[in-house]
Amino acid sequence: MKLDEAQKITEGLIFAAPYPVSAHDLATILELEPVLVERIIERIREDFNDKAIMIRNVAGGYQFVTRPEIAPWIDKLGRPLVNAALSLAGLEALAIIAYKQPITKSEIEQIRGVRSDSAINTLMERELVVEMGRREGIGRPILYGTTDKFLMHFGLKSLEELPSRPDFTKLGETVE
Amino acid sequence: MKLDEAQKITEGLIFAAPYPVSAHDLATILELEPVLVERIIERIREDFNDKAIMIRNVAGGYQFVTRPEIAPWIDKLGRPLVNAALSLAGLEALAIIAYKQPITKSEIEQIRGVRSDSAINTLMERELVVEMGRREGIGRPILYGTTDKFLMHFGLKSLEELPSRPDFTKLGETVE
Amino acid sequence: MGYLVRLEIFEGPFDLLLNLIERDEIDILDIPIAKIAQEYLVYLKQMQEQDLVISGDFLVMAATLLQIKARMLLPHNPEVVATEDEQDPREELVGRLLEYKFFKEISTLLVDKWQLTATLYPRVVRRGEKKDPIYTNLIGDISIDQLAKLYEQVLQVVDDEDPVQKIHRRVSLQECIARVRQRLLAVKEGTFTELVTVKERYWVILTFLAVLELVRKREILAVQDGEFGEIYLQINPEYEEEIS
Repeated sequence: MKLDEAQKITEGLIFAAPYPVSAHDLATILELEPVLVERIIERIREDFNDKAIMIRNVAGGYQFVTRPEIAPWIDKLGRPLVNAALSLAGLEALAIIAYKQPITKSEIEQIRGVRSDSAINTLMERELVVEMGRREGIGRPILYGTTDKFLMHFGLKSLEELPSRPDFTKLGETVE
Repeated sequence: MKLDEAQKITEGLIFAAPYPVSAHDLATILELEPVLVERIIERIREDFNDKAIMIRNVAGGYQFVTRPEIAPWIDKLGRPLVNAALSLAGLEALAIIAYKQPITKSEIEQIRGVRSDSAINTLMERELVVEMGRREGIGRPILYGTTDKFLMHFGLKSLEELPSRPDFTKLGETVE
Repeated sequence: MGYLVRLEIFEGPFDLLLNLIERDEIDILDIPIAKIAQEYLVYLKQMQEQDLVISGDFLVMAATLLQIKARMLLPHNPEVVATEDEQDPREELVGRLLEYKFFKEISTLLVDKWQLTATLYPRVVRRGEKKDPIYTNLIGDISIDQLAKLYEQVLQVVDDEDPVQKIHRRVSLQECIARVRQRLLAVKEGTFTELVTVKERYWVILTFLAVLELVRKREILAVQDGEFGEIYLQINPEYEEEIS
Protein backbone atom coordinates (compact mmCIF):
# COMPACT_ATOMS: atom_id res chain seq x y z
CA MET A 1 0.00 0.00 0.00
CA LYS A 2 1.23 3.48 -0.83
CA LEU A 3 1.68 5.98 1.96
CA ASP A 4 -0.86 8.37 0.46
CA GLU A 5 -3.45 5.65 0.28
CA ALA A 6 -2.75 4.53 3.84
CA GLN A 7 -3.08 8.12 4.97
CA LYS A 8 -6.45 8.52 3.31
CA ILE A 9 -7.77 5.31 4.81
CA THR A 10 -6.47 6.32 8.25
CA GLU A 11 -8.24 9.66 7.94
CA GLY A 12 -11.48 7.91 7.07
CA LEU A 13 -11.16 5.40 9.89
CA ILE A 14 -10.53 8.07 12.51
CA PHE A 15 -13.46 10.08 11.19
CA ALA A 16 -15.89 7.17 11.05
CA ALA A 17 -15.10 5.44 14.34
CA PRO A 18 -17.66 6.15 17.05
CA TYR A 19 -14.84 6.20 19.63
CA PRO A 20 -11.17 7.26 19.61
CA VAL A 21 -9.29 4.61 17.58
CA SER A 22 -5.95 3.44 18.87
CA ALA A 23 -2.82 3.29 16.72
CA HIS A 24 -2.88 -0.43 17.41
CA ASP A 25 -6.39 -0.86 15.95
CA LEU A 26 -5.46 1.24 12.94
CA ALA A 27 -2.30 -0.79 12.45
CA THR A 28 -4.29 -4.03 12.57
CA ILE A 29 -6.80 -2.85 9.98
CA LEU A 30 -4.14 -1.38 7.69
CA GLU A 31 -1.72 -4.24 8.29
CA LEU A 32 1.06 -1.75 8.99
CA GLU A 33 3.47 -1.20 11.87
CA PRO A 34 2.04 0.99 14.68
CA VAL A 35 5.10 3.26 14.36
CA LEU A 36 4.25 3.89 10.73
CA VAL A 37 0.63 4.58 11.68
CA GLU A 38 1.80 7.25 14.10
CA ARG A 39 3.87 8.84 11.36
CA ILE A 40 0.83 8.82 9.10
CA ILE A 41 -1.21 10.51 11.81
CA GLU A 42 1.42 13.24 12.07
CA ARG A 43 1.03 13.81 8.33
CA ILE A 44 -2.74 14.04 8.67
CA ARG A 45 -2.30 16.56 11.48
CA GLU A 46 -0.22 18.75 9.18
CA ASP A 47 -2.63 18.38 6.29
CA PHE A 48 -5.49 19.54 8.48
CA ASN A 49 -3.61 22.57 9.77
CA ASP A 50 -5.79 24.95 7.79
CA LYS A 51 -9.02 23.07 8.48
CA ALA A 52 -11.68 23.59 11.14
CA ILE A 53 -11.13 20.11 12.49
CA MET A 54 -8.06 18.56 14.01
CA ILE A 55 -6.89 15.25 15.39
CA ARG A 56 -6.88 14.86 19.14
CA ASN A 57 -5.09 12.09 21.02
CA VAL A 58 -7.39 11.04 23.84
CA ALA A 59 -8.31 7.97 25.86
CA GLY A 60 -5.65 5.92 24.13
CA GLY A 61 -6.86 6.76 20.61
CA TYR A 62 -7.28 9.38 17.93
CA GLN A 63 -10.37 11.40 17.19
CA PHE A 64 -11.35 14.36 15.00
CA VAL A 65 -12.69 17.37 16.91
CA THR A 66 -13.42 20.98 15.98
CA ARG A 67 -10.78 23.57 16.87
CA PRO A 68 -11.33 25.45 20.12
CA GLU A 69 -11.53 28.86 18.42
CA ILE A 70 -14.73 28.00 16.62
CA ALA A 71 -16.45 26.60 19.72
CA PRO A 72 -18.59 29.75 20.21
CA TRP A 73 -20.14 29.15 16.78
CA ILE A 74 -20.75 25.48 17.39
CA ASP A 75 -22.47 26.39 20.64
CA LYS A 76 -25.10 28.12 18.51
CA LEU A 77 -26.09 24.81 16.98
CA GLY A 78 -27.72 24.02 20.29
CA ARG A 79 -26.03 20.70 20.80
CA PRO A 80 -27.10 19.38 24.15
CA LEU A 81 -24.48 20.20 26.72
CA VAL A 82 -23.16 16.82 27.81
CA ASN A 83 -20.37 18.33 29.80
CA ALA A 84 -22.30 19.96 32.64
CA ALA A 85 -19.87 20.96 35.37
CA LEU A 86 -19.26 18.62 38.28
CA SER A 87 -19.54 19.63 41.91
CA LEU A 88 -16.39 20.17 43.94
CA ALA A 89 -17.20 17.05 45.93
CA GLY A 90 -17.54 15.07 42.68
CA LEU A 91 -14.24 16.41 41.37
CA GLU A 92 -12.41 15.54 44.59
CA ALA A 93 -13.77 12.01 44.59
CA LEU A 94 -12.93 11.68 40.88
CA ALA A 95 -9.35 12.86 41.42
CA ILE A 96 -8.90 10.33 44.21
CA ILE A 97 -10.40 7.47 42.20
CA ALA A 98 -8.27 8.37 39.16
CA TYR A 99 -5.07 8.00 41.18
CA LYS A 100 -5.91 5.23 43.60
CA GLN A 101 -8.08 2.90 41.55
CA PRO A 102 -9.27 0.32 42.28
CA ILE A 103 -10.43 1.93 45.51
CA THR A 104 -13.33 1.43 47.94
CA LYS A 105 -15.80 4.05 49.08
CA SER A 106 -14.49 4.05 52.64
CA GLU A 107 -10.94 4.66 51.41
CA ILE A 108 -12.18 7.64 49.41
CA GLU A 109 -14.02 8.93 52.46
CA GLN A 110 -10.93 8.59 54.60
CA ILE A 111 -8.95 10.80 52.26
CA ARG A 112 -11.69 13.37 51.82
CA GLY A 113 -12.65 13.29 55.49
CA VAL A 114 -16.38 13.24 54.61
CA ARG A 115 -19.04 10.85 53.41
CA SER A 116 -18.96 10.52 49.63
CA ASP A 117 -21.98 8.40 48.63
CA SER A 118 -23.69 11.07 46.59
CA ALA A 119 -20.44 12.21 44.96
CA ILE A 120 -19.71 8.64 43.86
CA ASN A 121 -23.28 8.13 42.65
CA THR A 122 -23.09 11.23 40.49
CA LEU A 123 -19.82 10.01 38.99
CA MET A 124 -21.38 6.64 38.23
CA GLU A 125 -24.49 8.21 36.68
CA ARG A 126 -22.28 10.21 34.38
CA GLU A 127 -20.31 7.10 33.52
CA LEU A 128 -17.04 8.65 34.63
CA VAL A 129 -16.60 5.93 37.20
CA VAL A 130 -17.62 2.25 37.29
CA GLU A 131 -17.61 -0.58 39.74
CA MET A 132 -14.60 -2.77 39.09
CA GLY A 133 -15.46 -5.75 41.22
CA ARG A 134 -15.07 -6.27 44.92
CA ARG A 135 -12.15 -6.38 47.30
CA GLU A 136 -11.53 -9.70 49.00
CA GLY A 137 -12.01 -9.64 52.73
CA ILE A 138 -14.57 -8.48 55.27
CA GLY A 139 -17.72 -7.07 53.70
CA ARG A 140 -16.23 -7.51 50.22
CA PRO A 141 -16.53 -3.76 49.52
CA ILE A 142 -17.11 -2.52 45.97
CA LEU A 143 -14.04 -1.21 44.13
CA TYR A 144 -14.30 1.84 41.89
CA GLY A 145 -12.25 2.91 38.90
CA THR A 146 -12.42 5.48 36.10
CA THR A 147 -13.76 4.87 32.58
CA ASP A 148 -12.61 5.82 29.07
CA LYS A 149 -15.34 8.43 29.18
CA PHE A 150 -13.46 10.04 32.06
CA LEU A 151 -10.36 10.31 29.89
CA MET A 152 -12.37 11.68 26.97
CA HIS A 153 -14.30 14.13 29.11
CA PHE A 154 -11.10 15.58 30.52
CA GLY A 155 -9.05 15.27 27.34
CA LEU A 156 -6.51 12.86 28.79
CA LYS A 157 -4.52 10.42 26.66
CA SER A 158 -4.25 8.04 29.58
CA LEU A 159 -4.09 8.07 33.36
CA GLU A 160 -0.31 8.52 33.08
CA GLU A 161 -0.90 12.00 31.78
CA LEU A 162 -2.00 13.11 35.25
CA PRO A 163 0.84 14.65 37.30
CA SER A 164 2.64 12.03 39.33
CA ARG A 165 1.67 11.72 42.92
CA PRO A 166 4.16 12.63 45.66
CA ASP A 167 4.91 9.70 47.90
CA PHE A 168 3.21 10.40 51.20
CA THR A 169 4.73 7.43 52.95
CA LYS A 170 8.12 9.13 52.86
CA LEU A 171 6.65 11.99 54.82
CA GLY A 172 8.25 10.87 58.06
CA GLU A 173 11.63 11.77 56.60
CA THR A 174 10.65 15.25 55.53
CA VAL A 175 8.95 16.02 58.83
CA GLU A 176 12.11 15.18 60.66
CA MET B 1 -16.44 38.41 8.46
CA LYS B 2 -13.78 37.28 6.02
CA LEU B 3 -14.62 34.52 3.60
CA ASP B 4 -11.85 32.27 4.94
CA GLU B 5 -13.15 32.63 8.46
CA ALA B 6 -16.73 31.95 7.39
CA GLN B 7 -15.52 28.88 5.53
CA LYS B 8 -13.76 27.52 8.58
CA ILE B 9 -16.77 28.06 10.81
CA THR B 10 -19.03 26.42 8.22
CA GLU B 11 -16.72 23.41 8.09
CA GLY B 12 -16.87 23.12 11.87
CA LEU B 13 -20.63 23.51 11.98
CA ILE B 14 -21.22 20.83 9.36
CA PHE B 15 -18.82 18.51 11.16
CA ALA B 16 -20.25 18.98 14.64
CA ALA B 17 -23.97 19.18 13.87
CA PRO B 18 -25.91 16.14 15.05
CA TYR B 19 -27.96 16.21 11.80
CA PRO B 20 -27.37 17.42 8.23
CA VAL B 21 -27.41 21.24 8.51
CA SER B 22 -29.32 23.18 5.88
CA ALA B 23 -27.85 26.18 4.06
CA HIS B 24 -30.62 28.17 5.70
CA ASP B 25 -29.53 27.18 9.22
CA LEU B 26 -25.90 27.88 8.39
CA ALA B 27 -26.86 31.28 6.96
CA THR B 28 -28.76 32.14 10.15
CA ILE B 29 -25.86 31.23 12.43
CA LEU B 30 -23.29 32.98 10.24
CA GLU B 31 -25.59 35.92 9.47
CA LEU B 32 -24.84 35.57 5.78
CA GLU B 33 -26.96 35.16 2.66
CA PRO B 34 -27.84 31.51 1.89
CA VAL B 35 -26.41 32.00 -1.62
CA LEU B 36 -23.08 32.93 -0.12
CA VAL B 37 -23.25 29.92 2.20
CA GLU B 38 -23.68 27.67 -0.81
CA ARG B 39 -20.64 29.23 -2.45
CA ILE B 40 -18.69 28.61 0.75
CA ILE B 41 -19.77 24.98 0.74
CA GLU B 42 -18.52 24.65 -2.83
CA ARG B 43 -15.15 25.97 -1.67
CA ILE B 44 -15.07 23.46 1.19
CA ARG B 45 -15.86 20.68 -1.28
CA GLU B 46 -12.86 21.67 -3.38
CA ASP B 47 -10.60 21.99 -0.35
CA PHE B 48 -11.51 18.48 0.72
CA ASN B 49 -10.88 16.99 -2.71
CA ASP B 50 -7.75 15.22 -1.55
CA LYS B 51 -9.22 14.19 1.82
CA ALA B 52 -10.90 10.97 2.90
CA ILE B 53 -14.03 12.83 3.87
CA MET B 54 -16.34 14.88 1.71
CA ILE B 55 -19.49 16.93 2.00
CA ARG B 56 -22.72 15.22 1.08
CA ASN B 57 -26.01 16.98 0.46
CA VAL B 58 -28.64 14.86 2.08
CA ALA B 59 -32.04 15.28 3.69
CA GLY B 60 -32.04 18.98 2.85
CA GLY B 61 -28.73 19.60 4.54
CA TYR B 62 -24.99 19.08 4.43
CA GLN B 63 -22.92 16.55 6.30
CA PHE B 64 -19.42 15.09 6.19
CA VAL B 65 -19.14 11.44 5.17
CA THR B 66 -16.24 9.21 4.22
CA ARG B 67 -15.64 8.69 0.50
CA PRO B 68 -17.20 5.57 -0.98
CA GLU B 69 -13.86 4.14 -2.16
CA ILE B 70 -12.64 3.68 1.40
CA ALA B 71 -15.88 2.06 2.57
CA PRO B 72 -14.40 -1.47 2.56
CA TRP B 73 -11.82 -0.28 5.10
CA ILE B 74 -14.34 1.50 7.27
CA ASP B 75 -16.34 -1.71 7.29
CA LYS B 76 -13.54 -3.40 9.18
CA LEU B 77 -13.99 -1.06 12.08
CA GLY B 78 -15.84 -2.55 15.01
CA ARG B 79 -18.43 -4.56 13.10
CA PRO B 80 -20.36 -6.73 15.52
CA LEU B 81 -20.21 -10.50 15.03
CA VAL B 82 -23.54 -12.30 14.66
CA ASN B 83 -23.54 -16.03 15.03
CA ALA B 84 -27.27 -16.66 14.67
CA ALA B 85 -28.23 -19.23 12.03
CA LEU B 86 -30.73 -18.49 9.31
CA SER B 87 -34.36 -19.18 10.29
CA LEU B 88 -36.50 -21.77 8.56
CA ALA B 89 -38.42 -18.92 6.93
CA GLY B 90 -35.15 -17.49 5.62
CA LEU B 91 -34.06 -20.86 4.26
CA GLU B 92 -37.39 -21.41 2.51
CA ALA B 93 -37.27 -18.01 0.88
CA LEU B 94 -33.65 -18.63 -0.12
CA ALA B 95 -34.53 -21.97 -1.70
CA ILE B 96 -37.37 -20.41 -3.67
CA ILE B 97 -35.26 -17.47 -4.82
CA ALA B 98 -32.40 -19.77 -5.79
CA TYR B 99 -34.61 -21.86 -8.09
CA LYS B 100 -37.04 -19.27 -9.39
CA GLN B 101 -34.92 -16.15 -9.77
CA PRO B 102 -35.56 -13.46 -10.79
CA ILE B 103 -38.65 -13.50 -8.61
CA THR B 104 -40.80 -10.88 -6.88
CA LYS B 105 -41.71 -10.76 -3.22
CA SER B 106 -45.36 -11.48 -3.89
CA GLU B 107 -44.45 -14.57 -5.93
CA ILE B 108 -42.33 -15.83 -3.03
CA GLU B 109 -45.20 -15.16 -0.66
CA GLN B 110 -47.60 -16.99 -2.91
CA ILE B 111 -45.42 -20.08 -2.84
CA ARG B 112 -44.74 -19.96 0.90
CA GLY B 113 -48.26 -18.95 1.82
CA VAL B 114 -46.99 -16.35 4.31
CA ARG B 115 -45.63 -12.85 4.27
CA SER B 116 -41.92 -12.93 3.64
CA ASP B 117 -40.68 -9.36 4.11
CA SER B 118 -38.51 -10.12 7.07
CA ALA B 119 -37.19 -13.34 5.55
CA ILE B 120 -36.14 -11.46 2.41
CA ASN B 121 -34.61 -8.63 4.45
CA THR B 122 -32.57 -11.11 6.44
CA LEU B 123 -31.29 -12.68 3.22
CA MET B 124 -30.38 -9.25 1.87
CA GLU B 125 -28.60 -8.30 5.09
CA ARG B 126 -26.57 -11.47 4.84
CA GLU B 127 -25.85 -10.61 1.21
CA LEU B 128 -27.20 -13.96 0.03
CA VAL B 129 -29.81 -12.21 -2.06
CA VAL B 130 -29.89 -8.89 -3.94
CA GLU B 131 -32.35 -6.80 -5.86
CA MET B 132 -31.92 -7.51 -9.57
CA GLY B 133 -34.00 -4.71 -11.05
CA ARG B 134 -37.74 -4.49 -11.54
CA ARG B 135 -40.34 -6.42 -13.44
CA GLU B 136 -42.16 -4.49 -16.16
CA GLY B 137 -45.84 -4.00 -15.53
CA ILE B 138 -48.12 -2.83 -12.77
CA GLY B 139 -46.28 -1.54 -9.71
CA ARG B 140 -42.93 -2.51 -11.27
CA PRO B 141 -42.17 -4.91 -8.40
CA ILE B 142 -38.58 -5.53 -7.31
CA LEU B 143 -36.98 -8.74 -8.55
CA TYR B 144 -34.73 -10.78 -6.27
CA GLY B 145 -31.91 -13.14 -7.10
CA THR B 146 -29.04 -14.90 -5.35
CA THR B 147 -25.51 -13.49 -5.07
CA ASP B 148 -22.01 -14.80 -5.68
CA LYS B 149 -21.77 -15.13 -1.93
CA PHE B 150 -24.63 -17.62 -2.08
CA LEU B 151 -22.82 -19.68 -4.72
CA MET B 152 -19.55 -19.51 -2.80
CA HIS B 153 -21.15 -20.62 0.41
CA PHE B 154 -22.66 -23.73 -1.18
CA GLY B 155 -19.57 -24.36 -3.24
CA LEU B 156 -21.41 -23.91 -6.54
CA LYS B 157 -19.73 -22.64 -9.69
CA SER B 158 -22.99 -21.37 -11.09
CA LEU B 159 -26.73 -21.69 -10.63
CA GLU B 160 -26.75 -24.56 -13.16
CA GLU B 161 -25.11 -26.67 -10.47
CA LEU B 162 -28.20 -26.47 -8.26
CA PRO B 163 -29.60 -29.99 -7.78
CA SER B 164 -32.24 -30.47 -10.45
CA ARG B 165 -35.82 -31.00 -9.44
CA PRO B 166 -37.00 -34.42 -10.53
CA ASP B 167 -40.63 -33.40 -10.21
CA PHE B 168 -40.40 -30.75 -12.90
CA THR B 169 -40.56 -33.36 -15.58
CA LYS B 170 -42.94 -35.56 -13.65
CA LEU B 171 -45.17 -32.63 -13.19
CA GLY B 172 -45.43 -32.25 -16.96
CA GLU B 173 -46.31 -35.93 -17.36
CA THR B 174 -49.03 -35.93 -14.77
CA VAL B 175 -50.57 -32.75 -16.06
CA GLU B 176 -50.66 -34.28 -19.51
CA MET C 1 -28.83 42.52 67.40
CA GLY C 2 -26.18 40.25 66.08
CA TYR C 3 -24.75 40.50 62.62
CA LEU C 4 -24.46 37.73 60.13
CA VAL C 5 -21.13 36.72 58.75
CA ARG C 6 -21.51 34.57 55.69
CA LEU C 7 -19.54 31.46 56.34
CA GLU C 8 -17.71 29.82 53.53
CA ILE C 9 -18.91 26.30 52.99
CA PHE C 10 -16.18 23.71 53.15
CA GLU C 11 -16.18 20.26 51.62
CA GLY C 12 -15.06 18.73 54.90
CA PRO C 13 -12.75 19.12 57.88
CA PHE C 14 -9.60 18.82 55.74
CA ASP C 15 -10.90 21.49 53.40
CA LEU C 16 -11.50 23.82 56.36
CA LEU C 17 -8.17 23.08 57.97
CA LEU C 18 -6.29 23.63 54.74
CA ASN C 19 -8.08 26.91 54.26
CA LEU C 20 -7.05 28.12 57.73
CA ILE C 21 -3.44 27.08 57.09
CA GLU C 22 -3.33 28.89 53.75
CA ARG C 23 -5.04 31.96 55.12
CA ASP C 24 -2.48 32.30 57.90
CA GLU C 25 0.40 31.40 55.56
CA ILE C 26 1.48 28.60 57.83
CA ASP C 27 4.10 25.99 56.91
CA ILE C 28 2.08 22.83 56.59
CA LEU C 29 5.03 20.78 57.83
CA ASP C 30 5.22 22.77 61.06
CA ILE C 31 1.67 23.56 62.08
CA PRO C 32 1.27 25.59 65.31
CA ILE C 33 -1.35 23.15 66.50
CA ALA C 34 -2.69 25.17 69.44
CA LYS C 35 -3.38 28.19 67.22
CA ILE C 36 -4.98 26.18 64.44
CA ALA C 37 -7.11 24.17 66.86
CA GLN C 38 -8.35 27.43 68.33
CA GLU C 39 -9.30 28.85 64.93
CA TYR C 40 -10.94 25.61 63.93
CA LEU C 41 -13.13 25.65 67.04
CA VAL C 42 -14.07 29.30 66.43
CA TYR C 43 -15.28 28.38 63.00
CA LEU C 44 -17.36 25.49 64.32
CA LYS C 45 -18.86 27.83 66.89
CA GLN C 46 -19.85 30.27 64.17
CA MET C 47 -21.46 27.45 62.24
CA GLN C 48 -23.41 26.53 65.34
CA GLU C 49 -24.57 30.10 65.85
CA GLN C 50 -25.89 30.19 62.32
CA ASP C 51 -27.74 26.94 62.86
CA LEU C 52 -25.68 25.20 60.17
CA VAL C 53 -25.62 21.46 60.42
CA ILE C 54 -22.20 20.41 61.57
CA SER C 55 -21.49 16.93 60.37
CA GLY C 56 -19.81 14.42 62.63
CA ASP C 57 -16.69 14.56 60.48
CA PHE C 58 -16.01 18.13 61.61
CA LEU C 59 -16.37 17.13 65.26
CA VAL C 60 -14.04 14.16 64.89
CA MET C 61 -11.40 16.51 63.51
CA ALA C 62 -11.90 18.92 66.40
CA ALA C 63 -11.27 16.07 68.82
CA THR C 64 -8.18 14.99 66.87
CA LEU C 65 -6.75 18.51 66.96
CA LEU C 66 -7.27 18.79 70.69
CA GLN C 67 -5.69 15.42 71.26
CA ILE C 68 -2.60 16.38 69.28
CA LYS C 69 -2.41 19.66 71.16
CA ALA C 70 -2.46 17.78 74.47
CA ARG C 71 0.30 15.41 73.32
CA MET C 72 2.44 18.33 72.19
CA LEU C 73 2.14 19.86 75.66
CA LEU C 74 3.44 16.77 77.41
CA PRO C 75 6.96 17.32 78.68
CA HIS C 76 9.47 15.66 76.44
CA ASN C 77 11.80 13.15 77.88
CA PRO C 78 15.13 14.72 76.89
CA GLU C 79 16.97 11.41 76.96
CA VAL C 80 14.56 9.80 74.54
CA VAL C 81 14.67 12.74 72.18
CA ALA C 82 18.40 12.69 72.15
CA THR C 83 18.69 9.03 71.30
CA GLU C 84 15.69 8.09 69.20
CA ASP C 85 13.45 10.09 66.95
CA GLU C 86 10.24 10.26 68.85
CA GLN C 87 7.26 10.48 66.56
CA ASP C 88 5.85 13.95 66.08
CA PRO C 89 2.16 13.82 67.20
CA ARG C 90 1.28 15.94 64.15
CA GLU C 91 2.79 13.54 61.67
CA GLU C 92 -0.27 11.51 60.78
CA LEU C 93 -2.46 14.60 60.46
CA VAL C 94 0.08 16.35 58.25
CA GLY C 95 0.35 13.27 56.05
CA ARG C 96 -3.39 13.16 55.56
CA LEU C 97 -3.58 16.91 54.97
CA LEU C 98 -0.88 16.75 52.32
CA GLU C 99 -2.60 13.90 50.60
CA TYR C 100 -5.93 15.74 50.63
CA LYS C 101 -4.21 18.90 49.38
CA PHE C 102 -2.77 17.01 46.45
CA PHE C 103 -6.14 15.69 45.34
CA LYS C 104 -7.72 19.10 45.79
CA GLU C 105 -5.11 20.54 43.45
CA ILE C 106 -5.83 17.76 40.99
CA SER C 107 -9.53 18.68 41.08
CA THR C 108 -8.71 22.20 39.93
CA LEU C 109 -6.49 20.76 37.23
CA LEU C 110 -9.40 18.59 36.12
CA VAL C 111 -11.61 21.67 35.93
CA ASP C 112 -9.08 23.33 33.61
CA LYS C 113 -8.86 20.23 31.45
CA TRP C 114 -12.61 19.96 31.30
CA GLN C 115 -13.03 23.57 30.26
CA LEU C 116 -10.62 23.07 27.38
CA THR C 117 -12.25 19.81 26.32
CA ALA C 118 -15.68 21.43 26.32
CA THR C 119 -14.55 23.58 23.38
CA LEU C 120 -13.56 20.60 21.23
CA TYR C 121 -16.58 19.10 19.54
CA PRO C 122 -16.32 15.58 18.24
CA ARG C 123 -18.61 14.31 15.52
CA VAL C 124 -22.01 13.11 16.68
CA VAL C 125 -22.35 9.50 15.74
CA ARG C 126 -25.99 8.96 14.91
CA ARG C 127 -27.72 6.03 16.44
CA GLY C 128 -28.78 4.77 13.03
CA GLU C 129 -25.15 4.61 12.05
CA LYS C 130 -24.87 1.11 13.39
CA LYS C 131 -22.31 -1.11 11.79
CA ASP C 132 -23.47 -3.99 9.64
CA PRO C 133 -22.75 -7.17 11.50
CA ILE C 134 -20.39 -9.84 10.23
CA TYR C 135 -22.35 -13.09 10.03
CA THR C 136 -20.15 -15.85 11.32
CA ASN C 137 -22.85 -18.43 10.70
CA LEU C 138 -24.19 -17.38 7.34
CA ILE C 139 -26.57 -20.21 6.59
CA GLY C 140 -25.81 -22.92 9.11
CA ASP C 141 -24.70 -26.43 8.35
CA ILE C 142 -27.30 -26.88 5.67
CA SER C 143 -26.06 -28.32 2.37
CA ILE C 144 -27.29 -27.43 -1.07
CA ASP C 145 -29.08 -30.80 -1.25
CA GLN C 146 -30.93 -30.05 1.95
CA LEU C 147 -31.86 -26.67 0.55
CA ALA C 148 -33.16 -28.37 -2.61
CA LYS C 149 -35.16 -30.79 -0.49
CA LEU C 150 -36.64 -27.92 1.45
CA TYR C 151 -37.65 -26.33 -1.83
CA GLU C 152 -39.45 -29.55 -2.78
CA GLN C 153 -41.30 -29.44 0.51
CA VAL C 154 -42.42 -25.89 0.03
CA LEU C 155 -43.53 -26.53 -3.52
CA GLN C 156 -45.47 -29.58 -2.51
CA VAL C 157 -47.69 -27.43 -0.36
CA VAL C 158 -48.40 -25.24 -3.36
CA ASP C 159 -48.97 -28.16 -5.68
CA ASP C 160 -51.45 -29.57 -3.20
CA GLU C 161 -53.25 -26.36 -3.16
CA ASP C 162 -54.05 -25.49 -6.68
CA PRO C 163 -56.97 -23.07 -6.78
CA VAL C 164 -59.56 -25.71 -7.58
CA GLN C 165 -58.55 -28.16 -4.92
CA LYS C 166 -57.72 -25.60 -2.29
CA ILE C 167 -61.25 -25.36 -0.98
CA HIS C 168 -62.16 -29.01 -1.07
CA ARG C 169 -59.03 -30.95 -0.47
CA ARG C 170 -58.03 -31.23 3.12
CA VAL C 171 -54.70 -32.69 4.05
CA SER C 172 -54.98 -35.53 6.54
CA LEU C 173 -53.23 -35.49 9.90
CA GLN C 174 -50.94 -38.31 8.69
CA GLU C 175 -49.88 -36.24 5.69
CA CYS C 176 -49.31 -33.23 7.87
CA ILE C 177 -47.17 -35.23 10.30
CA ALA C 178 -45.07 -36.50 7.42
CA ARG C 179 -44.63 -32.98 6.14
CA VAL C 180 -43.61 -31.53 9.50
CA ARG C 181 -41.19 -34.42 10.03
CA GLN C 182 -39.58 -33.91 6.63
CA ARG C 183 -39.24 -30.22 7.04
CA LEU C 184 -37.62 -30.50 10.43
CA LEU C 185 -35.30 -33.21 9.14
CA ALA C 186 -34.20 -30.80 6.44
CA VAL C 187 -33.66 -27.77 8.63
CA LYS C 188 -33.01 -29.39 12.05
CA GLU C 189 -34.77 -26.64 13.98
CA GLY C 190 -37.38 -23.97 13.56
CA THR C 191 -40.41 -22.39 15.14
CA PHE C 192 -44.03 -23.40 15.07
CA THR C 193 -44.93 -20.16 13.31
CA GLU C 194 -42.55 -21.01 10.51
CA LEU C 195 -44.16 -24.41 10.08
CA VAL C 196 -47.59 -22.97 9.51
CA THR C 197 -47.19 -21.92 5.91
CA VAL C 198 -50.87 -21.23 5.40
CA LYS C 199 -52.33 -19.01 8.06
CA GLU C 200 -55.74 -20.62 8.30
CA ARG C 201 -57.36 -22.04 11.41
CA TYR C 202 -57.52 -25.53 9.88
CA TRP C 203 -53.81 -25.53 9.07
CA VAL C 204 -52.77 -24.13 12.42
CA ILE C 205 -54.74 -26.78 14.30
CA LEU C 206 -53.57 -29.57 12.03
CA THR C 207 -49.93 -28.53 12.30
CA PHE C 208 -50.26 -28.26 16.06
CA LEU C 209 -51.70 -31.77 16.27
CA ALA C 210 -48.88 -33.02 14.06
CA VAL C 211 -46.29 -31.40 16.33
CA LEU C 212 -47.93 -32.94 19.43
CA GLU C 213 -47.86 -36.36 17.82
CA LEU C 214 -44.20 -36.03 16.82
CA VAL C 215 -43.27 -34.85 20.31
CA ARG C 216 -45.13 -37.82 21.76
CA LYS C 217 -43.20 -40.17 19.49
CA ARG C 218 -40.02 -38.40 20.60
CA GLU C 219 -39.08 -37.60 17.02
CA ILE C 220 -38.91 -33.91 17.77
CA LEU C 221 -38.25 -31.74 20.81
CA ALA C 222 -40.32 -28.67 21.61
CA VAL C 223 -39.81 -25.75 23.98
CA GLN C 224 -42.26 -22.91 24.49
CA ASP C 225 -41.47 -19.34 25.58
CA GLY C 226 -44.09 -19.31 28.30
CA GLU C 227 -47.85 -19.07 27.78
CA PHE C 228 -48.80 -18.09 24.19
CA GLY C 229 -45.09 -17.81 23.45
CA GLU C 230 -43.34 -19.06 20.35
CA ILE C 231 -42.80 -22.82 20.24
CA TYR C 232 -39.27 -23.78 19.26
CA LEU C 233 -38.93 -27.12 17.57
CA GLN C 234 -35.92 -29.26 17.00
CA ILE C 235 -35.43 -32.66 15.50
CA ASN C 236 -34.56 -35.10 18.27
CA PRO C 237 -30.90 -36.03 17.67
CA GLU C 238 -31.63 -39.58 18.92
CA TYR C 239 -34.39 -40.00 16.37
CA GLU C 240 -32.20 -38.62 13.66
CA GLU C 241 -29.48 -41.09 14.52
CA GLU C 242 -31.99 -43.92 14.58
CA ILE C 243 -33.23 -43.32 11.06
CA SER C 244 -29.91 -42.52 9.45
